[in-house]
Amino acid sequence: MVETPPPVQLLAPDGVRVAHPTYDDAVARLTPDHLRAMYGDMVLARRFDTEATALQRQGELALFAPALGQEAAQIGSAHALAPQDMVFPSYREHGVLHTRGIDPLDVLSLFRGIDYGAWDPRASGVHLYTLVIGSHTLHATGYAMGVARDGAVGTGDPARDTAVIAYFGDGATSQGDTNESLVFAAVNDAPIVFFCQNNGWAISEPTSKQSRVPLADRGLGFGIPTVRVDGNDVLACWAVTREALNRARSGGGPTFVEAVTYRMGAHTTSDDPTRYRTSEEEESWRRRDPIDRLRAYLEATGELPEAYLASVEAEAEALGARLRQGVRAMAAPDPASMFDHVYATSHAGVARERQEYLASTATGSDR
Amino acid sequence: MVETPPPVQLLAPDGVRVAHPTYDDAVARLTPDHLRAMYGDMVLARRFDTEATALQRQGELALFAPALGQEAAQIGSAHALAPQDMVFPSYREHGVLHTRGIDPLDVLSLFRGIDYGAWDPRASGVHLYTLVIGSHTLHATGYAMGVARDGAVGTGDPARDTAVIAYFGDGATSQGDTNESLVFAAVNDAPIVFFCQNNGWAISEPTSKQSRVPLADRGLGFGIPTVRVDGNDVLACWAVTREALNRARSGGGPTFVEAVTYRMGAHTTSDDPTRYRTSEEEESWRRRDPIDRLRAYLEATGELPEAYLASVEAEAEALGARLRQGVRAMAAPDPASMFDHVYATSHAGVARERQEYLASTATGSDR
Amino acid sequence: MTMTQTRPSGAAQANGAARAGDDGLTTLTMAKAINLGLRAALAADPLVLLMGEDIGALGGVFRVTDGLAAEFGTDRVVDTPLAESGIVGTAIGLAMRGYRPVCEIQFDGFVFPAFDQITTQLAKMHYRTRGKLSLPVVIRIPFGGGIGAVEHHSESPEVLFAHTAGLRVVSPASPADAFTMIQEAIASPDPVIFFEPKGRYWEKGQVDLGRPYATPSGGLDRARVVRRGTDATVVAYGPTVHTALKAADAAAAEGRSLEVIDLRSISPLDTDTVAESVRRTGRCVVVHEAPVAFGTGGEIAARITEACFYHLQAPVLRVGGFATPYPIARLEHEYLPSVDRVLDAVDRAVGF
Amino acid sequence: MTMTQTRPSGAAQANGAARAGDDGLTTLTMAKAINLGLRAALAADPLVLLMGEDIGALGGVFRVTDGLAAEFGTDRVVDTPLAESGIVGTAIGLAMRGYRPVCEIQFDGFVFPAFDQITTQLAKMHYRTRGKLSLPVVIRIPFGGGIGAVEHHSESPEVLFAHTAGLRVVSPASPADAFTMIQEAIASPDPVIFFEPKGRYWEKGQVDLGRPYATPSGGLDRARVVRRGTDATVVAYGPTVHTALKAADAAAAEGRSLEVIDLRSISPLDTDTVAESVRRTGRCVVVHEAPVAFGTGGEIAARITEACFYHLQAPVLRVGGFATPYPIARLEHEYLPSVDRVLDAVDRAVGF
Ligand SMILES: Cc1ncc(C[n+]2csc(CCOP(=O)(O)OP(=O)(O)O)c2C)c(N)n1
Ligand SMILES: Cc1ncc(C[n+]2csc(CCOP(=O)(O)OP(=O)(O)O)c2C)c(N)n1
Ligand SMILES: [Mg+2]
Ligand SMILES: [Mg+2]
Repeated sequence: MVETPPPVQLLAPDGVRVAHPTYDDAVARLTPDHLRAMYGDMVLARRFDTEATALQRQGELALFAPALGQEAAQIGSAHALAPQDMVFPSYREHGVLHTRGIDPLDVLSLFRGIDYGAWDPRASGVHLYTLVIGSHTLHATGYAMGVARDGAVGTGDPARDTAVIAYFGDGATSQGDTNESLVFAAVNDAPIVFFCQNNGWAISEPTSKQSRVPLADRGLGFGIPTVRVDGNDVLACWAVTREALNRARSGGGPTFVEAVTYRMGAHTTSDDPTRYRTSEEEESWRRRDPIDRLRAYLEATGELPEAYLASVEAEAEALGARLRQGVRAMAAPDPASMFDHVYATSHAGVARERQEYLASTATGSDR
Repeated sequence: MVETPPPVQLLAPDGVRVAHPTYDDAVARLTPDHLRAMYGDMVLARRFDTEATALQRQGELALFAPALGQEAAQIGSAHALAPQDMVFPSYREHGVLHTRGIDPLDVLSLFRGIDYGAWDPRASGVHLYTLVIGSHTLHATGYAMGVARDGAVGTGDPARDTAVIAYFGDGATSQGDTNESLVFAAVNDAPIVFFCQNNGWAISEPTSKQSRVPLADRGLGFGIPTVRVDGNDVLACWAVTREALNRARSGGGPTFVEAVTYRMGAHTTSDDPTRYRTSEEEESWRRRDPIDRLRAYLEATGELPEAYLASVEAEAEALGARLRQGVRAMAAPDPASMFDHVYATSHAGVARERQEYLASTATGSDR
Repeated sequence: MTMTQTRPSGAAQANGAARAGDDGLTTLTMAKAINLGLRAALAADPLVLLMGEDIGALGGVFRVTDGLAAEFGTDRVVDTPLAESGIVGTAIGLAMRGYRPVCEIQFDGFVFPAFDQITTQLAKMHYRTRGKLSLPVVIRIPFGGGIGAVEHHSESPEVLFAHTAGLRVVSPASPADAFTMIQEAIASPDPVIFFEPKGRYWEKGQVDLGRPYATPSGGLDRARVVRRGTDATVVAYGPTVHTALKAADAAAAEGRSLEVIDLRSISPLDTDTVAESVRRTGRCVVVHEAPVAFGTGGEIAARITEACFYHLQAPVLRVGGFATPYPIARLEHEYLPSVDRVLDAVDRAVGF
Repeated sequence: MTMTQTRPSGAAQANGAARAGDDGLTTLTMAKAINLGLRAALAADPLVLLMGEDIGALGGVFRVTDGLAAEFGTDRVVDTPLAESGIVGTAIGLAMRGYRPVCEIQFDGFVFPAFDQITTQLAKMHYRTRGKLSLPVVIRIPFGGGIGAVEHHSESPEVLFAHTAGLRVVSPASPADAFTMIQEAIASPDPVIFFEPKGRYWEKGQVDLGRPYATPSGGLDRARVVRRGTDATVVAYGPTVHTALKAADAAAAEGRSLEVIDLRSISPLDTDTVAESVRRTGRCVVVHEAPVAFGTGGEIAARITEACFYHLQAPVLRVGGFATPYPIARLEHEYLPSVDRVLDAVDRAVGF
């Protein structure tokens, strides 16, 4: 059997820096500003979660899927991306989207049921959320094969060399598609990072229902180099992802990353975790909170001045206000838009039904 | 990356016995009779191939998929089975079926296009051939889960403890289903042996189109113990499979076996391998012929008397005659049988169409 | 992504103890009726086995299997890995070994990864073994819309299975039928695709819990006239039976008499019951949530037109989803067949 | 398992050099016509990419891609791993990156592992991105029976795709159409499921190779009246057009005049062309190889009955496969719609 090494950790849960021969050099080059940017992004990502959850409770959203607890995995990995890189998220990567500059109101349009997530995949470098578990790992792999075809790897030009990252959960590793994506990525040396956020649960099922061995082993079975990382350690997530992305960009092919983290909240606002897990477990993970960890480190190194904290807090407040207002102000969609964009060119079947629909609403029903 | 050990080999290509710490004990217990039985089965399996190929050329079969060159992998593994074990073959396991006592004419009914392979899966302990690549690996896993549920593993009673074996090719390892079967088998500790005959080709695609690393690594990624075995060495295939089946029967869970062999013939009688591979490659494998290898060993140990060889030859002749006669004598199917067994209980849609069909054939068309 | 669609009150009711009234009937939600049907099957036959995602401790995202893992053990109510092809594929293997697996697909839109196993394997096994093997596998699929869900959670793919020979495709429309039909489906030696109208999970009806665990496919393939009428026949199944009945109420208020048929079974189609009705009424409207284009309504229309050509005063009309993907939740009520759209179709049929 | 279905002579013809006659037309098999259409697309647009199992060195099990890997390189004619979901899923990703992938599914029966990617992803992407992304992916599927094949090699699953909004579903019936339509399909910004009637691969017809690489969906969605007639309209597509034409010949000998329509496109359906015809003839028979039950014929019948109610002298009748799995090869000719079965249906329509 495979000997899985322990997860890469650069910050202990109490915020103390742990040395690591492979990654110390990279971390040394991180400026305090950069570290604070990660901290701020984690705080904002969490605020987004809190606000969206509240908005759901108030009936403004039909549903919400919180990323609470996964901030380090998401913000750390996303901070390693270059502008030209392409992200294929699952449906819980709000922190990644935030880091990529996507309007959080676009994300909430999905949960309000008025759009599918309205951001532009090309402009933002982030594909729309995919709700069918695992399907998007193949899209990411195909896109990465296209990147390689375009000659956008291994040129040595950091503005040109491109990588792809696919986010998915522990549950997703059981799907055929996810495994096929490993097959295609491996034989095509595709410039892709498979970033598995093992948050301990697939709705009510613990990871042990998907695998008896660490998920990191999975990559190895396909000949894909693998790293296991402490998913609540934002430094480690950044460093490990950076290395994997660099390998991809330089033509070194795919990497499989397992980030060991925890879904601190419910699966979605419709879920009730008390039915399947203990509060002790939740509590033990609360003590490994990713934000607290970086905060402790920055405080210990004296890099978290009051003024900065205040500005982050203000930014978070502004975000909250913007979300509360923005969601309520979202325009109701035009019913006839239902018939738009089924095809890029005209289709007689859709055209006829649209016409019939418009006729029926124009004349109005007599009932 | 994984360090794949070299394939287990107990007989060198020239028939010289190679020592192996793990398997020597088991092999020592093989009697000359048993070795000869394996030899005879390989010869008969090859004769079946030759005859069926000839029958296809004569137009008696619509198609045939030869197993030429894979006799050791099939006969060796099948000789390790207990009567109560269950086999899930792909579509090329004629040697396995022969060893299990299935009437070879049943197999040819499929290739003649008059049946789906007429043997009884329950009575024979062999499921029908599955033509959709990979699908049956899940059936095998589910069946094995059922075996465990029935308490038919780990009782210590050799007549009761049961294992399942699933045969599939190198190409099949890329299918989602095959990988999902590894997931389900692993988490359920299912008593199953995944027996991958890596015969070098999936129709025209070499194994390198499916994986950059040995297929044996695949099992490890799912936490399943793996063995790589020389697939042209019948002793090694027997010993390795026996060990894996024993593990399964005793409650030790699944094993993944990669048998490295070669498809010496065409994919099917419709295929033309000259379009995609060299005769040098074919020639180099001909020198590793599995039957020659065991024959050399038995001759060297003086265990292959003329009389035995003559009796095998006579048996092969009889098989050939039986096939030639039997295939030609196969009754044409009754057209109305097309409507039988769509459902186990009556279905109005089928009943109506059957009736209409019978009415139209009864009155006869006036054309 | 998945929503656990429990309206707080509904969930409470679904979990409420079932107690029969004086007439032997108990008022239950459809979710609870299915729950009790599954429970009866588990209790009656040790070979019955539930498998799916989150059906154990959680009791399923709709709580349809609530309490069953606690009662029968996680060995009989099995949380599987997250892989639908694996669920159906291993269920086939379990059925070959003698078990009667009941698979839950969490939502309609997630059945497609299992589509190959269902169409090429499950549906054909009895046929290709010439009857030597039967696969008594039930696949439960909560289907249809109207619950305000996100993408892939409101699909109606029933025609894809009805077109595939070897499968039975059924859908209950009431708690009473749900309780009986799930047991009949489990008892059936044939594979059954069991479509549960999730938008009706929390509607209540009276159920006779005294009916024993069913014998093979008693009435699983029979349509039922659920309301008598004379002016037109409205054919529906699953979630739209309710809509059709409401339309019939509204029509009655306008002096028009609609006959409503609950198909219950889509494959086989009970065309006799429909044809008998249409011969009386002369008009037929088919209502389903799935897109009209190439949907089940086409088959019904073609078949009924053949059977009732000289009785039809108007073509069979169809009301259903449009030829678009299922729309965003905020627009689903424009997409789903409504009472108004049914009545408009009846008007068109009458005025043809 | 797969058969490489080359009849020796047919293969030789398919590989024969194409040389135009004096009229600018070249006689080609359909397999060769598709081959040359693919070749034209590869030559015209560097973003066009073929991917599938065994399409490179082997040239595909039907030799439809014969010579293309040699001419354009194995980078543009790509042998993929053996995984259909992976083929379609990575094609989607490649299309997102700007490529125009043309996937080959080796046989109809092997498209189901890719069904999820096709229905939940490929079909919906343009819609859910509100038009921001188009996925110009073509999925070529050799379909239908009549070639004496083993299980899963003779299926006609077209209705499953036609029911799914967002896909175009087409099928050529002649070499000329095959040459043009494959190019139009590749040029289309929409995903196209391209069903190739494999039983007609080796039939020959005249092709105008001078027609340039197509502009988006010129006539990809138009039906064509391929034979004029007055007594009944026979609607067919793909492999059954040939059958319909032979039936029309036979009917003509008996003094009956059949109009034959080649639908060419199944989604969208060109109902105008069919309705115009049926209004003239008053009778309609639909012929396809797929099972009649819940097949495309139901949609056509329902739609045409609606459009032509007062013109129809008889119900629209359907001729097709039975509600059974595709049978063993030795019986397939009892299952497939034959000239006789078409004529019987016409008789029934006329005598209704
Ligand atoms: C194909 C498919 N099956 C089932 C579901 C329902 N579902 C949504 S999320 C989920 C669990 C996913 O777990 P994991 O992959 O670990 O991601 P997480 O939610 O923990 O981020 C399930 C079963 C789905 N969306 N898609
Ligand atoms: C799902 C599916 N896709 C494609 C095919 C067509 N096909 C039949 S055999 C084959 C190659 C199989 O290769 P491998 O698994 O190595 O088995 P082998 O034929 O070498 O024994 C292919 C592509 C199929 N039968 N099923
Ligand atoms: Mg998870
Ligand atoms: Mg092979």
